[in-house]
Amino acid sequence: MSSFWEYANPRKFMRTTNWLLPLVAAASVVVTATGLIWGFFFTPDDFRQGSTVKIIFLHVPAALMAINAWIMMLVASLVWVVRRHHVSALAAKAAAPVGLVMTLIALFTGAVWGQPMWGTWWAWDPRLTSFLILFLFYLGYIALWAAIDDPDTGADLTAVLCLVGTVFALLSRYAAFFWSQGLHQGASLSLQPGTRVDWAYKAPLYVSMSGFVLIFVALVLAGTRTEIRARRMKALVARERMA
Amino acid sequence: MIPDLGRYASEVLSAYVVSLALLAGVVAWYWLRARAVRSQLDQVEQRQERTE
Amino acid sequence: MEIRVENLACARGGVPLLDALSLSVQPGQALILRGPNGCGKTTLLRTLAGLQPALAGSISLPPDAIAYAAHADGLKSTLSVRENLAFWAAVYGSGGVDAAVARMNLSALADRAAQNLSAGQKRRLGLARLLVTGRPVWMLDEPTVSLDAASVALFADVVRGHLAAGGMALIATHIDLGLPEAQVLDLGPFRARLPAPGRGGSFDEAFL
Amino acid sequence: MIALLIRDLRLAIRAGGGFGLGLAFFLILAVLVPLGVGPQPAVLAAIAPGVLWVGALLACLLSLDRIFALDWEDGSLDLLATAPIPLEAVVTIKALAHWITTGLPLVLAAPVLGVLLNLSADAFGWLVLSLLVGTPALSVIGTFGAALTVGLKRGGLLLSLLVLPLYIPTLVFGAELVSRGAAGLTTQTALLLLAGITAGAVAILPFASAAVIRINLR
Repeated sequence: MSSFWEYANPRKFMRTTNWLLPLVAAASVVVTATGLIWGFFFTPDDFRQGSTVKIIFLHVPAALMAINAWIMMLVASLVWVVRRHHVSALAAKAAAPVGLVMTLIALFTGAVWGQPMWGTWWAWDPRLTSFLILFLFYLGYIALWAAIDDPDTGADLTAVLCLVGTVFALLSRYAAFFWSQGLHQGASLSLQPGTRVDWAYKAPLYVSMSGFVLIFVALVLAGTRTEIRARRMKALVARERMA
Repeated sequence: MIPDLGRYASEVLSAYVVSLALLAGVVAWYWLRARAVRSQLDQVEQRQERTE
Repeated sequence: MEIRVENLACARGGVPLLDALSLSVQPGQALILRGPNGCGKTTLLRTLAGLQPALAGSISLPPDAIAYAAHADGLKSTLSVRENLAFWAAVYGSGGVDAAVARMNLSALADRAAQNLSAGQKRRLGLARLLVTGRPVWMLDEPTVSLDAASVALFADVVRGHLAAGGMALIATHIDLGLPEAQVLDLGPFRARLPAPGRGGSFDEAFL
Repeated sequence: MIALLIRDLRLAIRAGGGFGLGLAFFLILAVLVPLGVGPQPAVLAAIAPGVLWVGALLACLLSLDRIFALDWEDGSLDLLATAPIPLEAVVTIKALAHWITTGLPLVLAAPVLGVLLNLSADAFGWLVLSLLVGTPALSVIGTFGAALTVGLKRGGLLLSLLVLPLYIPTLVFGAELVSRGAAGLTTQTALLLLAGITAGAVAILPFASAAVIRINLR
């Protein structure tokens, strides 16, 4: 199999994703649909939470994807800084909006899920707060990309921002937990995935998780292709002006 | 066919509706941008072919 | 103690400008870079000064030898002439502020704030900064812009003094400097040809 | 390097705006909050630590874009980059100059404004300590943000969008330290964490800022 560095050349990446993208897109629709339908229609109500437990099929995958998207952007930024691998820089840029939306979904579903228990639409629960902070980091990252016109300077600056931002995102997450000791609430309702959830829920949960991963991959591939085309257009126009 | 969602029906439904709307929104955004950039690129490429 | 550049290629904003450029400057010599506007004179100077990575080729320079002067003089308008020079002298760890002020005959303006100087006087202060740095290699980008004839002659004289002392100068300009003994290098022939589509290398080619 | 610090301080004094801007903003905020929230002492006392810390943070933010913008416009950033002192040192000195001209005055003014906001008596010591330990981090992180946006057209807004999330840990631990000090709880963990973040930021961020400046000078 050709090595990962072969894909530095956008041409090869475009050829490969020509057939890969439709496959992943179709798979993402199918898997996510089955996961959500299975979770929504065919799971019993939880004896304590009632039907709100059905929200975990949205919240947990979205929350995981929000974090994994940032990790993917971090890795892509490192690959760009170390190896000047164009496609990874553009993939990082393409991944940011998906991460942003996943964070939004995680925030909204988390707030709605906690609402019956906290009695309010928004409670400064440390987990939700750290997603709110992650949302700000995504916003800053996308805004920085948009503000810079030279693509390579943009890739470099956003890569550095991603590296520094990751450290501060982790610190902020810790700070949010430290800061919320005042607001103590039962740990039973844990938003963390994979806690004492019996099998009837775990199965659809894993399915919708993989569905969300596929959605992320499909959108990133599509986004990267668009970024490559935009870069190609910019290069052609630059060459035209130079001629 | 809709399961009895009990007391929190509105919460569960709103969570699903909003989430799916957000997902549809981001997919649409990627799709529209892809189409716009592709058409601009084709335009530039045709212009280049004519001048070469 | 000489500058040697082999097969240098440099780009601006991802677009390659110069290609396969070689030059060398011996102590006591000056090299004037000529060429139409936007052909890469400034880009070449910035690459040699280390502000910008070269795309290809090698640059060998004596270490810690470069004094770079760009279009903008880098003068702080609220500081006086002497304070500006004293700052740069402290940064470069060398003295000679009064000598530089005298050399560029700015003595009368020594204590005037830089904002109250005319464009020509500011330019002379920028050149005085070069004297203060005590660096053997001068890299100047359009040094004589907005200078009157007398000041240009003064500048040429200062450069001649610098060369006599074993220094070197690389000057990018399209105005006549009055330095007949300087070598001239026209950057025209080194213009990067349009990159053939698909060739790897600089950033944008990967996308062509 | 000291010459650069002296030059920057002299420029800040001569420009006049340097000292006053941050302080004036901090004072105005400390006056506006009670007007907005109402004069009840109990309410003010409860929110005083947070308001003072957010005020200090925003005051720092205000003067960040001036750190590199002036040197970028008159070309001295290019000259500094080719000068013998390393860019990392230049960036650290710039952060130090920003801290002296903006951070330090905030630390000195905070107790006075604490009185305005009816801060409880035994919190004043903690307030000054937390600001003293926290504001250097604000300056160094701010310098990183300023470096990121130095060449951009409307960089000011983007600068605050980039820098504020990075300020969150310092804000949380700083304000927490003051409110725990006010309530007489154990303040050791908050202080250690605040100091740890500042130490880490001061040690590592200049390298990131210098790298970003080099990228922007390209």
